[in-house]
This record gives sequence, C-alpha cells and structure tokens, in this order.
Amino acid sequence: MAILLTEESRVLVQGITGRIGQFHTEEMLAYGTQVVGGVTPGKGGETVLGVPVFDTVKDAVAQTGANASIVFVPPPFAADAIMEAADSGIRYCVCITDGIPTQDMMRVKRYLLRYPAADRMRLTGPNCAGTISPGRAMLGIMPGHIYQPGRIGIIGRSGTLGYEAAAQLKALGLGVSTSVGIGGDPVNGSSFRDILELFAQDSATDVVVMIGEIGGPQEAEGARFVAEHMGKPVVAYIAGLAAPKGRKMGHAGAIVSAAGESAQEKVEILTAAGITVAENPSVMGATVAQVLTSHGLTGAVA
Amino acid sequence: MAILLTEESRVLVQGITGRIGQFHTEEMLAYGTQVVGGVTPGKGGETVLGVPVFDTVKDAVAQTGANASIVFVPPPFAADAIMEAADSGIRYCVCITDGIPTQDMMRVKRYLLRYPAADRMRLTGPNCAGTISPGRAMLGIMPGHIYQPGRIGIIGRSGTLGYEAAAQLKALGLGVSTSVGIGGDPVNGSSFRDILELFAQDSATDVVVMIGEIGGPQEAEGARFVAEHMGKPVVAYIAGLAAPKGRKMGHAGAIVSAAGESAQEKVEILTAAGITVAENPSVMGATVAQVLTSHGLTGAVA
Amino acid sequence: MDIHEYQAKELLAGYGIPVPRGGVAYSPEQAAYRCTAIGGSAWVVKAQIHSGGRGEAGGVKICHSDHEVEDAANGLFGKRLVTRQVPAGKCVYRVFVEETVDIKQELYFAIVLDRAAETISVIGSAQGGMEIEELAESDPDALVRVTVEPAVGFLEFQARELAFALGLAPSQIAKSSQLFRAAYRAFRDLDAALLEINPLAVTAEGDLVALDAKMSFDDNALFRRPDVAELRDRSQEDPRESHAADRGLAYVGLDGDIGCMINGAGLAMATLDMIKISGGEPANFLDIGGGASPERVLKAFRAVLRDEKVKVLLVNIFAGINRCDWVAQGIVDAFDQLDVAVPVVVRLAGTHVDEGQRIIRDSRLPIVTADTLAEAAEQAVASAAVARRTTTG
Amino acid sequence: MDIHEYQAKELLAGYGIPVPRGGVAYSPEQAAYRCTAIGGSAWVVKAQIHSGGRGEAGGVKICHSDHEVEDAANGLFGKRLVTRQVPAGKCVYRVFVEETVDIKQELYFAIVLDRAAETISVIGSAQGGMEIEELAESDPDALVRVTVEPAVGFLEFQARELAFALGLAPSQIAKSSQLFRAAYRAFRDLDAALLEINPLAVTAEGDLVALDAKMSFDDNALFRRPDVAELRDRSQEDPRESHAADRGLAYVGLDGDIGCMINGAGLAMATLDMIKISGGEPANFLDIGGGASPERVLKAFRAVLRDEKVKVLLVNIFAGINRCDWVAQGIVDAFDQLDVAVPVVVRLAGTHVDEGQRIIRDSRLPIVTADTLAEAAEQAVASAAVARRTTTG
Repeated sequence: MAILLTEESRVLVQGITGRIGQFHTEEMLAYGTQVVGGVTPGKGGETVLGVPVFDTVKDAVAQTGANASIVFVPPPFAADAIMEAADSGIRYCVCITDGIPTQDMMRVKRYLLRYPAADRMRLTGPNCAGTISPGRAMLGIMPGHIYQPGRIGIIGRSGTLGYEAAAQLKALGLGVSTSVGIGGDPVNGSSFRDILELFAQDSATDVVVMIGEIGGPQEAEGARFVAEHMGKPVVAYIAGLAAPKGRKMGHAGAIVSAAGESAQEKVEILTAAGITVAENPSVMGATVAQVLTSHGLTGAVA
Repeated sequence: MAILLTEESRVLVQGITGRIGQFHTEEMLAYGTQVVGGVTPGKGGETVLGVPVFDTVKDAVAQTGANASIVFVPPPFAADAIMEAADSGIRYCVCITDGIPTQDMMRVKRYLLRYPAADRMRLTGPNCAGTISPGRAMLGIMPGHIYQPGRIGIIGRSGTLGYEAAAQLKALGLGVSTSVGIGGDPVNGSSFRDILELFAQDSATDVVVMIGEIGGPQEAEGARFVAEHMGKPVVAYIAGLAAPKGRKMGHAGAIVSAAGESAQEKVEILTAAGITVAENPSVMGATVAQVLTSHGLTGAVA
Repeated sequence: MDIHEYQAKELLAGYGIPVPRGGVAYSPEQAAYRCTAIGGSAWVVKAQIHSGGRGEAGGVKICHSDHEVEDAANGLFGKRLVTRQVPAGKCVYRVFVEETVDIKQELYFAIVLDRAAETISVIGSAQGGMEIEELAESDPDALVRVTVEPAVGFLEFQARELAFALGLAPSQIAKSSQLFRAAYRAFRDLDAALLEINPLAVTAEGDLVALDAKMSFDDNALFRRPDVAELRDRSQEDPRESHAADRGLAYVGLDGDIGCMINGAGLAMATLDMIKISGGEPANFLDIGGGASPERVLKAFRAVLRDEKVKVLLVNIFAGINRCDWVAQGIVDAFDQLDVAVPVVVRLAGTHVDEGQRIIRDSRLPIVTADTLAEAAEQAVASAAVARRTTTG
Repeated sequence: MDIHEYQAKELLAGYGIPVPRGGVAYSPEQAAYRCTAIGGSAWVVKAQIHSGGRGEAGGVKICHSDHEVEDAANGLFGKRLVTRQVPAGKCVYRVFVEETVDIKQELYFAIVLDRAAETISVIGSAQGGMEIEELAESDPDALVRVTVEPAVGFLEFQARELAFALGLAPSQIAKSSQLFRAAYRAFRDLDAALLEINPLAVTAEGDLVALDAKMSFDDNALFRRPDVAELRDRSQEDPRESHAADRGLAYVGLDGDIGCMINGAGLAMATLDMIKISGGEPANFLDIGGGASPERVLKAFRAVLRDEKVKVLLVNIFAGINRCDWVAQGIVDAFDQLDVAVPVVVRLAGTHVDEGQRIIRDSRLPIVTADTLAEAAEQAVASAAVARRTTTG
C-alpha cells in the first residue's frame, strides 16, 4: 500500500482549463494517474486531453465517481475551490496554488470541521508540489521520474528540497512509498503530525523522512508524535540554519517569529524526540541509508 | 435521580445585580438551590443576598466551583453571556432572557460546537421559565410550590402552560422528576429530542409530558425519537389549534410557516409516533394519569 | 416586521442588487410625476401594502402614459385591497411606479432563517412568479436549498452551484453569484427574517433584475438596526395590535367575540384552543407578559375593550413571575376607571393566588370566577352565548 | 508588508480607536506647521521608519516650541537610524508630529495570526512599553492570550476578560473592550498579519490611547486591499529586494559574497545552509520560482549581479515545473547580454537535465558545473575564496 494516493484514486483537476492545470493534467495522465474529470465553472461540457470538464465539483463527482482532487485555481478563488471539493464528497485534495491569503486558509480549516471526522476531506498544501506514490499515481507537479518505488515515506514543506531528497535516495538505490508535500504556507491543510500518523499505520513504509524548515510550531508538534507514538525510525532535515531572524525566506511560512522556531532550536527538539537529523542537506539520502542499516532494514520493496 | 439539575448543582447567576436577577436569586435560594455566586462585569467584589459577585464567569467558576448558570442578562448582551458560560467550564446553562435576535442564537449554537462533545455546555432556553427538579433545586422563575416531587418528566416550550400541567398533575396527586422549559424562540439551546434523550436514560422518570406548540420542526423531530428510541410512554399537548396561519402567536417561534407546523399536523405526527395526545389543555394531567394506569405505573416516588 | 416592496428594493439596491428604475408616490399627481422622471413609454403602478398576491387582487396596473399612471394610482389610493394572504384586506396609502422590464425568464430566489438547520438557508427555483408554498407542493425537486455555514458565510461555490441549478448561462454565472451573495449580506447585516425576490427576472439582454422584493425583519434585532426600524408603516398594521404593542402588550387580533387577557404565549394559545373546543370564538390573543403591574393590567383591559366585537372578557392568569394580587387589583381598577359593559370571567392560579381571589371577592364586583382552565373557558363561552342572544334578540 | 506608525494610527482611528492628535511631515518646515495646527505646548517628533526601537536609537524627540520641533525634525530628516531590529539602519524621510499625552499607565496589546491555533489570537499585558519577546521571556504569566473562534469573531466577553486581566478599572471595561474589538475588526477587515499597540496608554483622565502602533499585512491578501497596498513605502525597503520583487523574483539580501539563484524556497534555504557549512557566506537568497523562462533567468542574473558584494554566482536548480534547458539558455543569454565578471557555478537536476547540461557544455562558456548540491556549494565557496584573495591581495 501507500498513503493518500494509489492507482485506484479517481482524480479531478480543479482549474483544468487553465494553462498550468492543463500542462500538469498531461503530466499526471502520462504518469498513469486516473484523471477522470476536470472542473472549470462555465466550461462544463468541454473536454481537455480527453478528460470531461464540469461546471461544479458536485456534477463532476456525480458523473465520474472522483474521490480525489488537485487545485490549480488562482489565489483569490483557491480557498473557495477547496471548500467546494470538501462539500462535494472529495476525500483527498491537494492544493498547489501559491499565494492564498492566510485568513482564507484559516476559514478553510474551520470550514472542514463542518463535517464529522469520518466524512471530512483531507487536504494537503496549499503552496506545495503535491503527493506521489511512485509507480502508482501522481497528484502534483513533481518530476515523476526522480522517484523510485520503495519503502521510504517523505513529508516536506518544500517541493524542490523534497526532489533533492528523492534524488539522493534514488542515487543510493532507495525508493519511496509516498512523498507528501504539506506546503510552505503558515496555515496548511495537514501538518507533519497528520501525515506522520498515516505513515505510522502504513505497512509499506519502513522509515520516514521529514523535511522541515524555520518558522511555525509544526515540526515540534510532529516530533512529539514521533517520540510518543511513531514506532518507526524518522530522519529529518531542517532548512534555514543560515537564515537571519525575522526575515521571510521565500515561503510565507518560513519566518522565525517565536521561540523554538529557528532551525537550530528545531534540530534540538527533533533530536530530543529520537529523530536522526541529517547534518546537512546533501546527506539526507546517506542518513536514511545509515538508519535503515542500523535497524536491519533494506528499504527494498517486498 | 433527576436530569440536568439536583441539590448538588452549584449555580451561578449571570446578571445577578439587576432587579430581575436579584429577585429570582432570592426565590431560588429560598427553594434550597445552591446559588454559589453571581456575575456582573464591573461589580466583582460586591455581595448580593450573601452571594459573592464576580466580574467574569471564569473568575466565578475558579472561586466557587460553579457548574451551572442561569442568565438574566438583557437581550443585546445575552448571547455573549451564554458563550462566556460555555467558555468557562459551566456544564449546564439556563437562559431566561426573552428577545434575543435569532442570528445571535444561531451564532451561539455554532459557538458551542467549538468544544468537543464531552466538554460542551448544555443550554436550555432562551425565553423559558427554566428547569426545576422538585424538592431538590430550581434554576428558573417558576412558582416552585406548584410542583410536587414525583416521577413524571415535563418538557415544554411555554412557561405558563408548563405550570398548568404541573398544577393539573398535583391536583391528581402526581409529581414531577424534572420539568425543563426549552423556550419559545425559533432557535433554542436544546430541542425536545435532546431532553427526551435525557429522560429516556433517567431511572427516576416513568412518563414524559411534552408540551409543544405551532411552528418549527422540533416536535416532529422529538416524535421520531420517541417512535424509535424512547422506551417510555410520552403524553403530549400541542397549543395553537385555534391559531390562524402566518400569525405570530406571542412566542417568536410560534408561527406556522411551513408544512407540518400547524397544531393539527403536529398532533397527527405525534399520534403516529405512539404518543398519547391530550384532547385539550385542561386534561393534560388526566391523560397522564390514564397512561400511568394503562402501563401499570403509579407515578409515586419509590 | 414587514416593509414595503419599494423599501426592500431600496435596501437591496444599496447592496448592489439591480432593480428596475422606480419611485414611490403618496398621491396620483406624484405618481404621474414619477413616471415622467423615470422616462420610457410604459410603467407599472403597484399598490404598496404588506401582502403578497397584489397582482391577482387588482393592485398592479400597466400604464402607457402619465395620464394612465395618474388614473391607475387614483383608483388604488385609499382602496382596501383584499388578497389571498390577507382576507381582511389592507389599505393602499402609497403606490410604487416602476419602469417595465422586458422579461425572458422568471426565477425564484429567497433567503430564510432555517429553523431545522439552525442557520440561514438560501433557496432558488427556475420557476419564478409562483408562491414558494405552491412550488414546494407541486414540484419540490425544482426547489434548490443551500445551507450556509456560519463560520464562513454564503460561499462563492454555493452561489455558483445555485446559479447552475437555476439553469443560468455561463455568461450569467458571475453576475448571478454576486447578486445572491449581495442578498445574503443584506439579509445578515440587516437581521432579516425573510428575503424574497420573486420573480427574479432574466431580461431579454440576459441581465438579472429583482422584479418584486419582499423583506421582513427579526423584531428582536430592531434595537440594533435603527435604519430598518424607521421603515415601519403603521398604516399596514391591525390598529388593535399596534395600540397594544405601544403599551408593551403582545396582541393578535382575531375574529370572534371573547376577549382574552392571559399571561404567557403558551397558556394564551391553550386558552384560545379551550375556548374553541368549548364552542366559542376568541376575539384576540393578548399576553400581559411577566411581572405585570396593576397599571399594565388596566392598560390590557383598555386594549381588549377597544374592540367593539368583544362580548365577554376572559382573564386567565397562572402567575409565576406575575402576582395574582397585582392582577386582581388591576381588574378592580379597570372596573373603577373604565366603562366595563361586558361580563368578565376571571381565573387566577399560582403566585399569591389567595390574596388575588380575596381582592376580587371583597370588591363585590359582578365578576364570574373560575378555578380551572376548563371552567374559565366554559363560563366565558356561556356568557358570550347569552350576550349574543341579547344583542340579536 | 510593513507600514509606518502614522499610517497605522490613521487606519486604527478609522475604526474608532483613540490616538493622539498628530500629523505627518515631509520637511522640517511642515513639522513646525503641524505642531502649530495641533496646538498645545509640547509635542513628540517621531522618525517614521519601518522598525521598532526608534526611541533608544534617537528617533523620538520631545519638543516645547515650534522652533524645537523644526530643529528636531531637521536633525532626523535624511538620517540613517540604526535600531536593534535593523542593524543596517533605515533612512528617515518622514516624521510624525504628535501632541504629548499625560500617561498614568502603559499596557501592551497585540493581535497576531496564531499559527499553532490556526486562527487569530489577541494578546495583552499590563506591562506596556517592553518588547513582546522580552515579556515572553521575563514574565510569561503576564501575557494574556485569547484565541478567536472564527465562526463568531472576537467576542465581548473575551474582550472583557482581557480588560479585567490587564487590571483596568470597572469604569474602563466598556471602552477598553470596544477598543480591543475595533482593533480586531481592523485586523480582520484589512488582512493584517500583525497589529501592535505598544504602549496602549491609560491617561491621567483614565482614557485609553494608542500611543504607538505597528501594523503589517499579509502580502498574499494585498490584491483585495488596494487602500492598504497604497501605503507601501519603497524608501524603507532593501533596494535589491524591491528591484527583484518588481521582476517577480523572491529576493532576500544577505551580507556575504556568494550570489545565489535557486528554484524553490526550501532548496534555496538548504543551499544557503550548505554554503555556510562549506565555509562560505551567501550574499542573497533568490528564488526564480516555477516555470522560469530564459528571460526570467536573465532578470535573476541581473538582480544578483546588481549587488557589488557578489564575488561568485551559484545557480542551483532542481527542475520540476522548471526546465533545465530553459534555465541553461537563460544562463547563456546572460553571458551574452550582461557583463558577467564573476565566476559562475551551475548545478542542474530534474526535468530536461540532459538538454540543459548540453546547452551549457556547447556554449563553451567559463562555467563550473557540479552534479550534486554538496559539490556545487563547495565549488562556489572555493571560487569565492580565490576571488577574495585576488581582491585583497
């Protein structure tokens, strides 16, 4: 198995008729993802790359049985698109859009609580590269070929740094069960902890790589879960050791504004929770390989 | 036992320094209710009838261990007072205030969902006469002496019609376990169904009297619960047979605005659910007595 | 509280909702002036009363010249318009003159306080012009209902879903969603209880226009909406009800001859029921409320006796926060200060009942007393029957 | 986006929050005129720069005549004010002249986007005037934090609890609650990221006044807050950063000599880390973003080379939605069109990496290529060391 996404997932592309939505739909289809429909209000009835387009997510779900969606809608309308997915029976949504106002995301998080836990849509992102279960399906904008199928889970705030990790693993002959981008915004759909919980339950994942960065409380929260409940080795890297305090480093969420949010403090918190922290970003793969060996694991797919 | 309120309940009076709050505090104390504190912002440190007054509900709870409250705060501020109680650890709140804007009550209902079910305050009212567990404690504005202790539960939208029922029961030698006023507003803290659930679980209640009226869907919802889960006989009366359609009859909520909301339709729904509906308001007590007899119950306290 | 169509349209226009050009008139001359100011070649003259169904009651006229407008207005002013909703009719003191609109399609749109969902719901149907009750019965599937989540309000996607469900064209989705959400803001910001745009017209040009509009407001929230409270039109109210309301009494005028004075809405409804069951007809529903002083009881007497139809007066009080002695004193004062020419039946119970009964007894006034609700209703019905025979005989 | 104190006060005043009377001045003469217009006998002249700690940096002067105001302003205009928060200093181009206030007590009040609670939080302390970080360390119990429930907003009782917790007197509870809630509305309606009133002064008369105010805004929401977006003051920004931002590039100026061009914030931070670990110092953080065209890469080159401190340029691209061939073409174009006088190290990986590497190779330009992140950083650090020796030697 994998988490969140498999070859069975029936995917809807929200904003499919836009340039970016169309481009990535092509890539996802090429990867083998079951893209069953697209949504662009007012373009219902059209077809993009052979995929039918609908006016509303409800229509699309009713006609295609979609259970996952990916949002390429521009920032002013993206929060609304996420809430529409949540209200239409989508179970897993990836939001790629960068630049959503923080108060909009707070509203989204509150809105999702409208639904009882069992009916509640899971959201990852926004401002992320998406999720990939290598060899099975891709719900994102990553270069699929750099991910080798395997038994290592990846969770990262950053897209490109996640690629770096996947490439380092592949160079060492190691593969990935699922890689999940949670995004670089201050308020995001799922936290490290949320995804760690899923990997903890996933029998196809032996080790998890957690790629954090400066700013926010989520890495520390994830570390608490690892210390108390994880039961699997976790390797981490925290980007931003060289970042000055109070400066926003590219991601809206990458700014040190409270105690415990600098890279050094996060490294200490993670280490104290029993997480193996890679010394520098070029040894993420090598650190995973060491941890596998020390736990008597090979990382090979059974 | 009784439901919601016993001699153990530690009661706070919100709006204790007002004329009405003070008058009913005296009555509740005289009835034997444990009134442990009052709240009026800005009057913290004062004393009313020997009861200490606090600035905030949190202060009052911290100092007195209060777990119940009654709200006598004027309509513009009443919703806020209820939410303050909910946020301060109060477990049961009765709101007496009449005239709260409906959108305020909608906000209150939504706000209560902020808390997980186990920590969520129960609210009855607004625009009600309160709750009494005869011989034990009174959290309301009713004339306590008309209630005889016994094994009959009462739930009513209307205060005075509830008195009428209690007096008819007493005249027949029958008594009450707990009488709960849910209030005459369109949106209220607890529905018939909510309180029926409590009476269904209460070993000290043999029969429940449900006093409804025209308007709204709550009587029908209560009837569904009775038909499916109640396990105890229920007697009902629906006021407003003589009320013309589309006219508001005193209560903000007593207006027929949709199908199924007239008294006649409600009587049919209740009867179909196995509820014995009293033919007219002067035989509520007699109908209970008949139902007790037909179920081989005496209504006497063990 | 209800308001007039033209007032609702002014409020909605303030939120950016398109309405036809029009103006209110208080006289036929002003109506003629209005149509000239609006311009064009055809106008609708609409009676402004607090009721739907004005068209079939003859309250809406299409005119093609200022003379026709003046004549139509002349025919409406002062007229009592009897509609399906108001069998007693309502008097026309204002008319609304509006440009005509070239309509391609009529939709139904409404926002309501949804008691079941305990939130605001937005309702739409592709079949405009009909009453919602008819729609709900004839074709319930044609009604689309969207429930608002209070944490986030009425969302764009919800407005869009509604627009698509009403069959609007892609080019109309953005503007209709804006209209729906503007209406929601008006509803929420003004503490409305009902907002109905019926029909919501699609014009020949594909634009959306609120052709008729109805709004009513939460009375409990008027304290914080002074601009809305000012729109009250007392001419549209039952004078018995406004008189009582001005004196802090809840009063509903009915058609029978037994006047009622009761405390609490539930007991009042039950007493009316009991009167009906006993074969009588109540003349009103009057709730004296809680903590009523002798003065308030006196005022309540005055309010009930203003209604000439009243042949008997029934007082039924189950005192909780009221006091029977105060009520009794008010009754005695009423006999003293007013010309009480009808029989009075009194039932007192609850707080201070003994003192209350003593006051009545000691007054030696011709008051019929009763111990129970049933007895009180029967006495009142019997007295009314006697009075009727006396009057007609 | 940050704004000036006087702008924050104007916004807050628009929400009904009391602020001292004052006015902005762009010249010493205007400052003198302002104080006359304000009236009174004492004024504060405050340098308007985007930084706290202006007082201890000499940016706040108390004056007792219009001449003193003019002199004080004269001393501030054009000065680079070095504060604890901004060691590089910021230039003063505007001053704010304000009446003095007779202060009895100083409180701390702030509203923040609370990332842990994923909602807005309101913070207060009875110890005003200090920095929040100091407070949080020295006396965390003195900080009161109230979490807003988005479904209902910042409630009256929460505002009241805060007021009582700050030790305000009963007579001040209503007005302080109003102030707190008005500030919340400003924060929410304007999409603020931070609102700080520090100190919030209690005057000798018992009134509350915002004596200093700081607001910053969510950059992502500026599209819907044009009035806020207009308050941008480019004179307070790092010119390297504004130049890049105008060209759609995320740029943060740093103090080292290795210029960086990277895609993605995470990889950029990691590359900076790797440079530091390898013994170098980055001159900047530049993210070329996704889908970068050769033109955008050229612009990025120009932005980085504008910084004279740059001794080496490191390009590190792991292409996902980017294309290595486009990036490579941009690099070649830069050499063609710009005066690239510093060594350039390039690491390409991901989408179309083979074509990218071929373009670089075929160009025969003096470009150092690297295969891994570590290699790239080491090459850049080594080149910088050589360059430093050359310059200083």
